[in-house]
Amino acid sequence: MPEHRKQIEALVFVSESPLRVDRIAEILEMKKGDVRAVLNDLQQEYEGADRGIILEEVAEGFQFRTRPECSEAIQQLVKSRPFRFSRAALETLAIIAYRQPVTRAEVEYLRGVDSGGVFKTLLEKQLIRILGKKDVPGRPLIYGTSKEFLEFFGMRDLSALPTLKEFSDLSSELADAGMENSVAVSVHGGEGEEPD
Amino acid sequence: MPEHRKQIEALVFVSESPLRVDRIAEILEMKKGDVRAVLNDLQQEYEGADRGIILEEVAEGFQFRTRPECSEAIQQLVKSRPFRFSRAALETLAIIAYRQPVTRAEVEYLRGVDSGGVFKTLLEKQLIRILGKKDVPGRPLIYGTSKEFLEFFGMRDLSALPTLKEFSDLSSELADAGMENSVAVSVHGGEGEEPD
Amino acid sequence: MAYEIKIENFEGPLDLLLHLIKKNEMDIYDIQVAAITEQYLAVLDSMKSLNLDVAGEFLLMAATLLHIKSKMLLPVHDDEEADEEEIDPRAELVRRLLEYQKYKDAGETLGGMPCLNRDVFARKFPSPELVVGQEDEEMIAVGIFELVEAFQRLLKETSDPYIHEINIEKLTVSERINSILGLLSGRDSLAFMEIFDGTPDRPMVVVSFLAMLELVKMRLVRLMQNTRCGSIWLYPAVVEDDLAAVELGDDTLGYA
Repeated sequence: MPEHRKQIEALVFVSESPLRVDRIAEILEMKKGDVRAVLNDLQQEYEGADRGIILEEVAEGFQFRTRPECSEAIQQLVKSRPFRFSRAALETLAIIAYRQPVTRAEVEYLRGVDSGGVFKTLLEKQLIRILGKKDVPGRPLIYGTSKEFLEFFGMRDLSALPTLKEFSDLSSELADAGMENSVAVSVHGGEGEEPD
Repeated sequence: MPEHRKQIEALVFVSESPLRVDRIAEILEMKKGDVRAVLNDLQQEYEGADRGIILEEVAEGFQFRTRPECSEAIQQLVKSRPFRFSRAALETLAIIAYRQPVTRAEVEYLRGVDSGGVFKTLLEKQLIRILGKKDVPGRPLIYGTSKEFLEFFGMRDLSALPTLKEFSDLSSELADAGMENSVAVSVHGGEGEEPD
Repeated sequence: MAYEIKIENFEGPLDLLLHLIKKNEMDIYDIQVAAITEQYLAVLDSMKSLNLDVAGEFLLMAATLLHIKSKMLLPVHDDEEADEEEIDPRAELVRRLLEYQKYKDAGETLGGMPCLNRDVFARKFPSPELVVGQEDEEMIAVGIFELVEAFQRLLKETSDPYIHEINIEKLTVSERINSILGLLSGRDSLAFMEIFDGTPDRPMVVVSFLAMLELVKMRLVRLMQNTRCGSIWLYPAVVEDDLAAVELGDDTLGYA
């Protein structure tokens, strides 16, 4: 029975880059030859069965990959991936949420960078919408958040957005009441009065 | 022979977060029931064999994860110190999980202590989230657990929370902090002698 | 029997009280308030003697205990019985203690569950199969908290308040155009942030930005970005004399 089979499989699985035999041997305090034997065994097992993943040996070590015939499905997955926020998108959305109705120039003024691309993405994702045109020279478009924005963040309406003050109140307490500190050393006296 | 078995395995494997049955069904143009059947089948196969990885249903999706008995080896590989919970954090998290949607004041009343710092940390770790504001005077923020919470504790959904024990008397099994050293890191070394 | 109590091991007054009641093997529904109060206060005293700050919550509970104790000492008047059933002054405290115990237990159960990145691990990096055509910008999961945090961070970084001021006449776009051209002369490229000395104020950034756009319009510079929201680079569009043309990638912005 090969030793540490499970551990070796798990190690290769969680490793972001191909995992070298000697690294595994070091961690599990095994002989390199034994590690390689287990890996070859695993490799055959994955190869033989009708699996979607295979264990591959590349120049730098061992790595799990998906089988080539699954690539089409994976491409579909990439395409249908839910929208994930970049920091820029989050920043822009935050400004629009709090400052609406707002023009793009105003957002860019606050962010200090061109935000055209981000606006486009947010519009495409329907998180923001054009509210109209501002009555100033140039008649720039003004933007606000959409119904989808509320849904995305699970808010009933915009008033559910915490004010900055509420947020600061929460933040300021971190300074003296960290997670690792026990409560006995914190000096806050506030006790909730709300019965349930 | 189940259809698209390989593809389903590959899709779950490459996904960064737990993959939902309906997304797989959409990508492969299959019925949700059929997808689930394949997944359950795969799940059993991984579970039964002497494998280092298992297929788990978490946060309303499927994800490959390593087996708990491999954790020691992996910790050596990734070298990241895992996030450690203080008792305060666990208590707070439990209250939020079972009583959501809940306000901070409600949690503090139950715990008997100010919990602002713990809330902030839990928010930063994305284990809890702001759900909105309560419709009572003062409109306090209300909180609930997040998808990350489910992922973190490996639960499919909130119904997978362990049943809350109702106590009609004092429990003798509960670890008693005063005698047995607790999870919480004590900041001060002080100790009290109790007169009898 | 005297043994140590580490006050900081208690999550709060309810936790401490639970411990004292259990230790004394009292019936939760028949707490001997006088005895418990005495022990509770003794623990608090020992904290003070060690110069530990006693949290407000602990003091508040002490007051509550003393209040209950005094109520229990009051003689029961016969005439009060008729109106309502005598409410045990301890009832609310007992209810809170039992409720607290319930969540303390639940917290311990949670803590004992296998958790991600401690007991079990998933692949938390994008598979190589997935990264085709992905922007290499950091992607983040967001909720309301992250949204507010982003806004607050932004406001902190912005030195002056969000007010349009009109006192920027001194700072003209044409002046900025000239100074940018000056900086760019003899160089292959210039980062947008390089055109400032130190930390620029808002009007300065805006005027510089306008100047930059003007330069693009005049086809004197080209702008490039590595990532969509990465830093902006300025390249001379017309290279002086016989210097080789600057290599421009496909990701040149559509400005030029």
